[in-house]
This record gives sequence, structure tokens and C-alpha cells, in this order.
Amino acid sequence: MSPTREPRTRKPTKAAKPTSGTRKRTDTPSSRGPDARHRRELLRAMLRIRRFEERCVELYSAAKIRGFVHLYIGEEAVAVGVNEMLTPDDAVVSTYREHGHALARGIPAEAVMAEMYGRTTGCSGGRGGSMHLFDASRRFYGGNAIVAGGLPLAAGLALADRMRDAHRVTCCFFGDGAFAEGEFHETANLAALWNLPLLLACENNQYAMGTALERHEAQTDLAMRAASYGMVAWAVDGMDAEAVESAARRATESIRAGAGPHFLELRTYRFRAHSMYDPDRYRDKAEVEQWKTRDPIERLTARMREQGELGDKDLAELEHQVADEVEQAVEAAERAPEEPVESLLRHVTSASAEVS
Amino acid sequence: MSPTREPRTRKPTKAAKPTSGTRKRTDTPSSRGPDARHRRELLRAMLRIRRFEERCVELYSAAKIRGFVHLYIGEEAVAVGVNEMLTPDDAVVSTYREHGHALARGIPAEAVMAEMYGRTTGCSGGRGGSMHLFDASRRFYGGNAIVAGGLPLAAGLALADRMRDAHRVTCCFFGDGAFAEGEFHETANLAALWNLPLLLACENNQYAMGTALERHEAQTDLAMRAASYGMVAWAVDGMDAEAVESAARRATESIRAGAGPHFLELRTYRFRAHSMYDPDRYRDKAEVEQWKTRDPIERLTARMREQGELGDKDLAELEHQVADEVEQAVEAAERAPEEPVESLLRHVTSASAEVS
Amino acid sequence: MSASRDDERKTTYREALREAIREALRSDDRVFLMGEDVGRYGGCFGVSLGLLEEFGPERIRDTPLSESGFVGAGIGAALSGMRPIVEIMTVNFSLLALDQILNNAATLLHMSGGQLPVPVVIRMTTGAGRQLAAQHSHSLEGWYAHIPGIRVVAPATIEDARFMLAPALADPDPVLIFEHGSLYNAAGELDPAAAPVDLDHAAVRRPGTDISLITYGGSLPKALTAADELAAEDISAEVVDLRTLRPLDDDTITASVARTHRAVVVDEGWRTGSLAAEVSARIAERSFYELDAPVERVCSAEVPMPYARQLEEAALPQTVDVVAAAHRAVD
Amino acid sequence: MSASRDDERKTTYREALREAIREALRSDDRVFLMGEDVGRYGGCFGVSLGLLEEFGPERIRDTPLSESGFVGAGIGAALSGMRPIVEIMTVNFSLLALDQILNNAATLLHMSGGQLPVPVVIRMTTGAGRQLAAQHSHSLEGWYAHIPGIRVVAPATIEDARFMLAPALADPDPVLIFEHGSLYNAAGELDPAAAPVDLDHAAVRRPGTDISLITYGGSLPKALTAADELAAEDISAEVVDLRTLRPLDDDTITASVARTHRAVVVDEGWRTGSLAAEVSARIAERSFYELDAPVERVCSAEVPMPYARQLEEAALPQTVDVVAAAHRAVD
Ligand SMILES: Cc1ncc(C[n+]2csc(CCOP(=O)(O)OP(=O)(O)O)c2C)c(N)n1
Ligand SMILES: Cc1ncc(C[n+]2csc(CCOP(=O)(O)OP(=O)(O)O)c2C)c(N)n1
Ligand SMILES: [Mg+2]
Ligand SMILES: [Mg+2]
Repeated sequence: MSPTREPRTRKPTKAAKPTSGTRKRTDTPSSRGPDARHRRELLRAMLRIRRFEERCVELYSAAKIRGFVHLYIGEEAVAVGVNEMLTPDDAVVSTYREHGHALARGIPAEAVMAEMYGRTTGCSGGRGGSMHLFDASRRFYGGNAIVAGGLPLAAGLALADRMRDAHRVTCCFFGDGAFAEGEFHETANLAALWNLPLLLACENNQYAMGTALERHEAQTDLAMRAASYGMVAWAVDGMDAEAVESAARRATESIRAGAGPHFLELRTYRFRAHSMYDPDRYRDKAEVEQWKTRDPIERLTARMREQGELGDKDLAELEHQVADEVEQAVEAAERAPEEPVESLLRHVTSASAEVS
Repeated sequence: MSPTREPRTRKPTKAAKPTSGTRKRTDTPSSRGPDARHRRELLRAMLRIRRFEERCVELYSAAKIRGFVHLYIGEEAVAVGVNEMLTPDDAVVSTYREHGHALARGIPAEAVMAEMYGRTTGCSGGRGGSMHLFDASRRFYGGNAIVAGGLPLAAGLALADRMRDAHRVTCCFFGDGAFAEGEFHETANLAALWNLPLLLACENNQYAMGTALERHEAQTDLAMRAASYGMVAWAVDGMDAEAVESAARRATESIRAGAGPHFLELRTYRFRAHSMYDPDRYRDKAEVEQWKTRDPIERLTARMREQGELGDKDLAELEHQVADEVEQAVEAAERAPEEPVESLLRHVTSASAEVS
Repeated sequence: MSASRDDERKTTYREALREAIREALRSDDRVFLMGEDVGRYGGCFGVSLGLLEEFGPERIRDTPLSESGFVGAGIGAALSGMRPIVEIMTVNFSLLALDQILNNAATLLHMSGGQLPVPVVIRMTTGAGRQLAAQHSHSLEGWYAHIPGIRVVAPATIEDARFMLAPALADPDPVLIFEHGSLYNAAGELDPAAAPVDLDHAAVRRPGTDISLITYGGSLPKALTAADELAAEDISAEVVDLRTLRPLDDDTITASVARTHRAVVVDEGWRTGSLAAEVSARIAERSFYELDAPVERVCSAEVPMPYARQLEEAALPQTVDVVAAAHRAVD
Repeated sequence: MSASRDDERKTTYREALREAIREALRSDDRVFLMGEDVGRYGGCFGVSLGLLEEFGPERIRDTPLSESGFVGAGIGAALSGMRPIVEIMTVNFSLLALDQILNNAATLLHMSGGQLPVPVVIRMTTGAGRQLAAQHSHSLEGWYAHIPGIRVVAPATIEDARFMLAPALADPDPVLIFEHGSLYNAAGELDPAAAPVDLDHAAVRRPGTDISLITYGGSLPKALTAADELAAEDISAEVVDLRTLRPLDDDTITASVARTHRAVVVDEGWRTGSLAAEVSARIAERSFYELDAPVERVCSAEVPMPYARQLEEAALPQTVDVVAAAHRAVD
């Protein structure tokens, strides 16, 4: 298995019939069955994100990475669970807290790390940095650092598919804070009105920077609010990769079948501060500790152990593979070239250097 | 009775006890009782708006009035009914379709007409025109021609009252089209979150310019949508001045009592085109005719006649008074002076003429 | 919509715009028109009248009032390979979509290291002159000309109205088209020799030798009238129509000033921070030793546009102001 | 928060801003601070740290993410007699509130015929230099300087950070304050003689005779360093800090150019359509016959700000660029 795994491909349904939902699960999973293998891949994907970001923290301290960096640690189940249900033909629009989405989407750790180093081999050629990861070949449309700014884009991607009758899904990740922005509401209305094939994946991690949900939303039941647009919406345990995956399965199948936009409120929590600059003064230590007991990696690990799918050795091996992958990414980034300043004006317009 | 009647003044409640709601209504109203007199004033206020605007149409054809002019004809019950429950201490924020709101608020017809003539005696000194009527002394804050642009302002006015513990209401009028703009949603969230004394008076006249409600809103039950913010919201027959008044009574009493923002969806219809430029190609003639059978003026007139409160002579007298008022307004506007071009830069800043 | 052979060249600016859109819709099924009231209403200024009937509601797409939402959706559709023409009713409302235009449309190509071109076209009305007062009358195209990554054009003639859209759609990057509200009814014959406009070049609309009047959009007719009046006084004015406001065609400007040694820039934007300031600064930078007089600017007065007719007229650049500025420069 | 007598003058730009806000809150109960994360978080750049504890959540008011909503609410509260200080995290996000700022804050006084002054103060961070890439790094204050009806200021020194707020709040009209992100940590002693700033005047930060370096905000330190370097070559550079970007203090600029006959304008905005263009155009208009060389502009490269360190550095005006421009002008 390649360390830069492509997202699991499932053919887009051309008709209304459910796809993966038809796969029967055995009641007593064996440690070698497809479910076990699948869970192992979920775990690997979450571990990759976790270890990658832990390394980022070190590299940030070492001033190898600069700018704003927002960690996803604690929220891995969301990116990994949702991504399971997306095909390479689908599109993803993300935020500035998008290492997890990018890695889950299959962008190689090397390309992401090089981007954070600002190197030419980065997935945005070093021009984007942590907040602006892109990969056109994987239909990963960023990396948007204006809160809620990606939502209208996602509606447009979905609109294009609808106009061309492509049975693809556009998945847009955004936070609870984004829900308060007008752009979310304009997008939700467009999507519902035009029946767009859009998955609105709201990562409700309870905080918009230092502002708790109940201090920025009059009505904190976001799924209910979204449903008021006439779209299907429900809340999901975002600390459980399998729960996320199964919610995403229902949602994407329904979207592919033509049922229009769906909204998932993924209830989750970030274990770290908002960004590297944030001293995290506004949260109760106890609250953070409480959420940490629901760590999605530990939870899945425990479940797999219980089922006898994962032994100490298996886990050590997984950790080892992931550590290798991250280390190779760092080494490659260290060696990667910098863009010469002469090409500063490249990519301002398609004609490359602009007359000015 | 002065032709430029002040809005009916009711003292703002300082405590939670209801004000006008306590006024007992007799079951069998006499043609001379307080209810009859009150209905006559409602009728007068609606007639004033209707005749004023009919005159505007003529004056527009005669090129006395220019720019964009949006008529309120058909919707008079909304402005008149809501205004009954506002005191001079309250504030009103309106739209570009605001002749009705301005007249109901008690801005003299003369001042409104002079404004449409662009004269110095206009309520905005001739700088605003039809879309930008203002009267600070009556706390009438415009006259906003950016759809939904008045909503955040209204939240701010209400916020100021809340911070100062003033038991005043800010009433913001806006259309069904404005409901789709992000600014509406940002405002609704702020208002509900901060428990602002704000009356959101949504004039749902079924169209945003040429776009019917069901073609611009995914979910057309606007009151339900607003309620999803956790505020009290309901729909009202906007073609019935008394129904509007009684809804506004409940809402304003509740707001004054500290219950936070309320949303009224006032279902109404404009009998004329969107603006003077609009050839009105997008509506069914039959639909327009159907709504005209619910003309708020005819409806109230009929009710009053039934109750024996209004005879032909009474109505003729009312019409005569209103016609006089409008005619005087026109004559005064005709005579009123124009601002000399030398003072073009007045009021750009408070220091008057700006260095440039 | 159908016209006899003879009438075919007689048209208005509005019809020329419509014909350009129709042609684009016919020749490329990735093209669609989207905006408030572009369909049933026929466009707030009537530009798209009849197109809904011809192309249907999917391709002539009415939107809710949500400028940020539908402009962003246009950008997203362009990312996905469509060729949307997004109409914003007026530049005043475009502020609600400015975040999408600057932070997404203009930026995605660069931020993604060249992976994501955004072939969107955004049309909007600009300008004053119809007593629409302070929230419907401003000329903010100069702001857009500040943004790297986009192209900004301003058709001032019927030919440009007809033939700027095709190259705009062919441009892989975002193109903003500013239509001056006072031009829609301008009527004339379409030059049969006209062809797709070269969007990189300004046009000398009238050659001259004594002074360059540099302008664009709704001010072009005023500059041309001023040139007529100056000619009557034996002052030969060259009129340069910038056409493309970003990137500016420095060469045409410089060549004109090299001929005339004097320049007046006419621009309906507010004077401070206007596009005219940029043109003036560039002339000073590139033609400092050619200039015989300071570059004059004729712009709008720095005032939110007042409603009253005489005040609006006084606030706007008028032919008489252009003539006066030319006199100052020449004397 | 408590400091010994001796330390009292030793402060940072950030602390000076905080002290100014504290003073305003203490002395006028109409004043309140509102914005995203100004309270519990202490402000995204730490400016308001500790104020929540001192003044409570009503006056240090955290808002939801809704720039248009809460900026508009600030304008409304100002209309009602309050004196709100609204913080927008960065100028990049202010685009979402630009409709409220231009179409309401700047316009209401005029549209209402003088009835409705809007005494709101809006603060925001601007500028690059911290590798924050293309959606967090731009300098758009030049756009705001285009808008009639508002005042735009840019404190570049600790004194101005400390003493610009009071006159801004005293101004009956909207005032926008731009704080350059690279200045927050600037440390120094507060001049004990400093007093409320006269917002109508630019400041000559260093007198000189050979060339005028005209700048503001985050570029002031670079211009001062350039002046040092030029002094080492016996070129005497005068450094003018504009301080107020609207209205511009023409007299100070003109007087400086009259002394030096040469000027370099340094401005972190993109070059085309920059505030520097306006300053350059005005110098050409007012001092044409005084100028011995074309006015030079040192601005940001016209590129969405790239993340990579070397590219960002190359995109921004640097001291070396100022020195080079001065050489071009002087030679
Ligand atoms: C329009 C805008 N306003 C403010 C910011 C600054 N900011 C960045 S992230 C953030 C909080 C967003 O919260 P949420 O949407 O819940 O996402 P989370 O960070 O929790 O994943 C803020 C205020 C921004 N980037 N864009
Ligand atoms: C932001 C903005 N977009 C577009 C317009 C143009 N416009 C003026 S009124 C209007 C329709 C508004 O409909 P609604 O809110 O229902 O109010 P109504 O006119 O029906 O009273 C439109 C599109 C505008 N003035 N402002
Ligand atoms: Mg969050
Ligand atoms: Mg309507």
C-alpha cells in the first residue's frame, strides 16, 4: 500500500440506487474481514493527520513553517469519515484548517509539507502555505481563509455538475463560526432552491476562535437551522469516524440520487488552540479534557482492539508506517527548491507576467 | 386635525405591562365610538399614501420627479397598521419603497413631496429623492436603497437602546427579496443572540422585482424560517390594516417587555410595477386582479360601511381632505427653492466642505 | 429580435450587448447568464430581454438577491469548466460580492500555484446621470482596476459593447465589464468592419496634436464633444479611449502624450484615488520630460451623489469642465 | 496592566492602542468596543486583552462572524448617539462590510441633508510581512481613502497609536483606523509631551533637503531606515508621515516638495491605483514647476501576496527599494 493512498474510489451512482450502503456488514466482524481492513484504513488515515500535525508543531517552533497554522487535531474523524464516501470525481472545498481534508483526500503528505515550507514542490507551489492547499488533479479546491468564503464556490461547482448532469458531489467543509456569516445563508438558499448536489459538512467544533457556539449563534442546533431551508440535515457524532462515514454514506447516496443538498452537523472539538498564536485562554481545561476522552483515534483503536482486529504489534506497525511517511515528507521538503524571486509575478494571470 | 398628523403617541412602557392592549374594545362598536374614530384614522392614513402616490405617477410622467420611484400602492395597510403601535421615541428604518412608511410616520406630505422634487425643503434637503427619505426628529432613519442594507443599522439602533435600557422599539421594514441576502441573516442572528428590541417587519409582497417568492426562496414560509433563529415570528394578513395593527400590538408589547426581537411576515402585494421603469411583464394579470379584490382601503371602507361608521359623505370628506393635503404638498414643492450648486459639498462631512 | 437586412447595422448599445450574449450562448454551451432578474424581467436595464425565451431558465438563470452567493457560484462554476456571465445590477451592489471577486476570483490562480484559472465574466452597470442618488450612482471601476489577477474593461461604443464579450469569455482569467448606465440607449450603426476587440489596447477615437483627452466609458461622449468644441477654437485634441482599465495600455497613452505634450484625464470616479490619478501618475513617470503642463484631471466631485438634478450635474464631469481643463493645460 | 512609574513610558504599539481604548471607555460611557473575539480572546492581535475583565461583556462585545452585520450595527448605534469602536480583524475581511461603510456610514450624512452624522470609529489591521498569504496580507486602505464622507488614519508611531483614538471618537463623522500588523510589537517610550493628534495634519518625521520620502503606516520605519542610509551617502532625505490618508494634507506635502524638489512615495498597496498614485498626481498638479525629477513610487508588486518568505519579501516595498528610488530621483 502506497503511503500516499488515493481516496477510496467508489463509482458515482448514475441512478438512484444506493451504492456502498448495500454492502452487508457481518454482525461478528473477523479481524481479517473487509470491515476490519476498512477500519484499519480509517485509523491509518487519522493517524497520518495526527502525526503530520504534531510534526508541524515542532517545525513551527523551529521556524521552518510560518504564517497562520490551524491544527485539526481532535477532528480527524470528520475529514476521514466524510472522505470515505467521496470519489475522485467529486470535489472538495475546504477552509484554512484543512491539513486533514487535504491528507484524507489523498494529497501526498510530501506535497502538503513542502507547501508549508513554501517550496516549489508544495501542492500550491509554495504560494499558498498552510491555509491555501490546492490540488486540481484531485479536485481539491482549497484552502480558503476567508471564513465562509468557500461556500459560494462550492455551490458553483455543484451548479456546474447539475447543469451538465454529472452525478458528482461537491463537499464543502466549514465551521460553526461560518454559519453566522451571510455567505453561508446565501449559499444554503441557492443550493436548496436549485437542488444542487452539495454536501454541506459543518464542522461544529463548538468554537469560532475564542467564541463559544452559544455566544455566536442564537440557536445552537445548527442542523435544525439548516433544515429550515428545506434541505435534509442532521447532527452526527464527529468524534467517531465510523459514525461520520455512515452519515456521509446516507447523505452522498441521497445527493447522487438527485435529492439536492444535504447538511451534516459534525459535532467535534479541536484539542489544540485555534492557531499557533492562540494562548487558548477562553476554554475550560476541564472541558478540553472531557472532550479528549472522546479522542477519535483512541476510540477507534479501542473498538478495534475489542473486536480483536488490532494488536499492539499492528498498531506499532501502523504508527511506524505513518511516522515514516511524515518523516519522508519533512526530508523531501527540506531538500525541495525555493521559487526564485524572478518568478514572483508568475500565475498572477494565465499569461504569466502581467504588464503593470 | 392637522393634515400632517403626528403619529399616534403612546407612551413607551417602562415596565413589562402591556399598553394599548389594555384598551377595552366594545363588542358592538358605535359609529362615534373610539374604535370607529380609530378606524377612520387608519383609513385616512392609507388614503393619504394612496392619493399621494397616485399624484407621484402623474408628476413622474410630467418629469417633475425623477430617478427611481417605487410605489407602495396596495401595501398601505402594512405601514399604517404597524405605525399605530410605534411611539415618537421608537425608530423606523425603511427601504427605497418608503413613501408609505414616511407618511405613516408623520413626515409631512409637503416634506416628502419637496424631497421628490429635489428641493431644499424636502425631508432630506433634496439630496435623497424618493429612495432616501429621512427625518431625524421623527427617528425615521431612511430610505435605504441597498436591499437589506438597513437591517444591520436597525440592529445597531436597537442595540443602543438595549445598552441604555431605553424601552424603545426599532422597527425595520424590508421585503421578501431582502430575506435572501446575507445581511438579513447576520442581523437576525445578532438580534436574537443579543435579545434586541427589534421589530423585523418583512413586507412579503410575493416578488423581488420580477422574481416570484418561490423562485428566490427555497422555503417560502418566511415566518417559519425566521423562527429558526429562536425569535417569535408569525405571518399576518398584510392587506388588513386592523389585522396588521393587532399583530404589531402583540409584537411591540412583547418587545417592550424585554422579549427580544419579533418577526412579522406581512403578506401583501404591490398593485403597481416594481418601479416606474418596470413594464411588469412577469406577473399574471389575473393574479394582480385577484389581489386587488383585497385592496386594504376598499376592505376597511367596506367594513366601516357595514358597521355604519362611514357614509358616502364621510368618505368624500376624507378624500377631500387628503386631496387637499396632497395638492398643497405639490404646490409647496413647486414653489420651493433649489439648492444652489455652490453648496454641492455641504454635508459631505460635518465640517461641511471637505478639503480635496 | 428579427430585423431586416437593412436595419441590421442600426442598433443600440443595449442591443449590441444582448447580441453579444446571444452569440456567446449559441456558440458555446458552457456559457450561461446568471444574475438578479436576468430572466423573466429581462434584466434590470433590459439587456437580456428575450434571452430566457430563447435559451431557457437553466442558461438564463434568475438568482435570489444574494450578490456574494451568486457571484461566488459563478466563480465556482468557472473553476469547474463552465463559462458563466454573471450580471450584477450595478457596481454599487457589487461591494457585497467584492470579497468573492478579490479574495477568490482574482487570487485562486496565484494561490494555487497556477492550477486554477477562473474564466468568469462579470458584467455590471456603473455611473451616474439619472438622478439615482447616493446608493445607485457611483463609478467604482477604478477600485477593480487596482486588483491584480483580473481584467477590467469598459465598452464605450456600440462596437465595443458588441465585440468585447467574446474575447472576455476567451480570456482564461476573470474579466469585469463595466457598462455605463447612460450608454444603454445610445444608438448608431454597427461598423461592419468591427471584429472581436483586442482587449490589450486602448483606442485613439480621434487623432489630434495639441492635447490628449484620455478617458473611458460614459465619459467618452463628453470628451468627444469637448474635442469638437476645442477644434472650433483651433485646438486639436486627441481622444484616447482606454477601453481596458486593467491592464492599462501604457504604450498608447505614452505615444499620445509624446505627440501632444499635454493631457487631461476624464474619469467619472471621485477624484481622490481615482483611476485618473493612476493615469496621471503614469504619465508623469513615463513622459515627465515630454510634458509641457501638469496633467489635468476632470473627475466627479467628492460627494455621495445627490439626487437633485442641478447638484448631480454639478458633481459630474461635464464637457465644459473638460474644455476648461484643456484650456488650463494649453494656455 | 499595572506598571511602575518608571516603566510607564516604556510601551508597545499594541499597549498604546489598548491604553487609548481604555481611556475612551473610562471617560465616556457612550463608548464601547465591538468585534470578533475582542472580549474573551482578547482581540485577534491581543489589543484588547484585559478590557473584558475591566469593562464587562456589554462594553467589550464579542460578535458572531458577520462583518456586515456588526459593522452595520456599529453604524446604527452611532446614529443613536453611542460612540462605538468597531474592530474588524483585518482589512481583508472588511470587504464583507464595505457596503455598510460606503453606502451607509459615509453616505448617510449627505443623503439625509445633514441630519444624520455617524460618529463611528472602525479599527482594522492591514498589511503584510508575516507570511499570511493572499487572503490576509493586503493593504486596501487606499480604497477607503477614495470615499468621501469618511476620515482614514494610519498610526505609524507609538504616540499616534496612543493619541489618535480620542480625536477619532470626537470626530462627528466615521473614522477608519488602520493598524499595520508589523507594528504591534514595536516598542519604545511614549513621548511625555505627546497629546491628542491633530488629525488634519501630516508629520515631518525627519527633516531633509534633497528629497522627500512620503509614506505612512507600516512603511514609515522602512522610509526612516532608508533616510539613514541615504544620509550616509550625503543625501538628505525628508520623511513625511501622512498619518491621515483622507483628507490628505496637501500643504505639508507641497511644502516638503518645495524644499526638496524630488519625491518618493512609499506605499504598501499594489502599485496600480494605489494611494501613492494619488499623492504622485497631486504633487504633479500642485508642484509641477518645482519638480526636478519624476515622482517615484515604491509600492507592492502586483501580485496576490505569496506565502513563501522570499517571494513575500520580494513583493513588498523594502528599504533597499526606497534607497534605489531615491537614487533614481536624485541622479
Ligand atoms: C471573514 C473572516 N472573518 C474573520 C476571520 C478570522 N478567523 C479565522 S478562523 C475564525 C474562526 C472561525 O470559526 P469556525 O468557522 O467555527 O471554524 P474553526 O476555526 O472552528 O474550524 C476567525 C474569526 C476570517 N478568516 N475571515
Ligand atoms: C443589494 C441590492 N441588490 C439589488 C438591488 C436592486 N433591487 C432594488 S429593489 C429589488 C427587489 C427587492 O425585493 P424585495 O426585498 O422583495 O422588496 P420589494 O421591492 O418587493 O418591496 C432589487 C433587486 C438593490 N437595490 N440592492
Ligand atoms: Mg469552529
Ligand atoms: Mg418583495
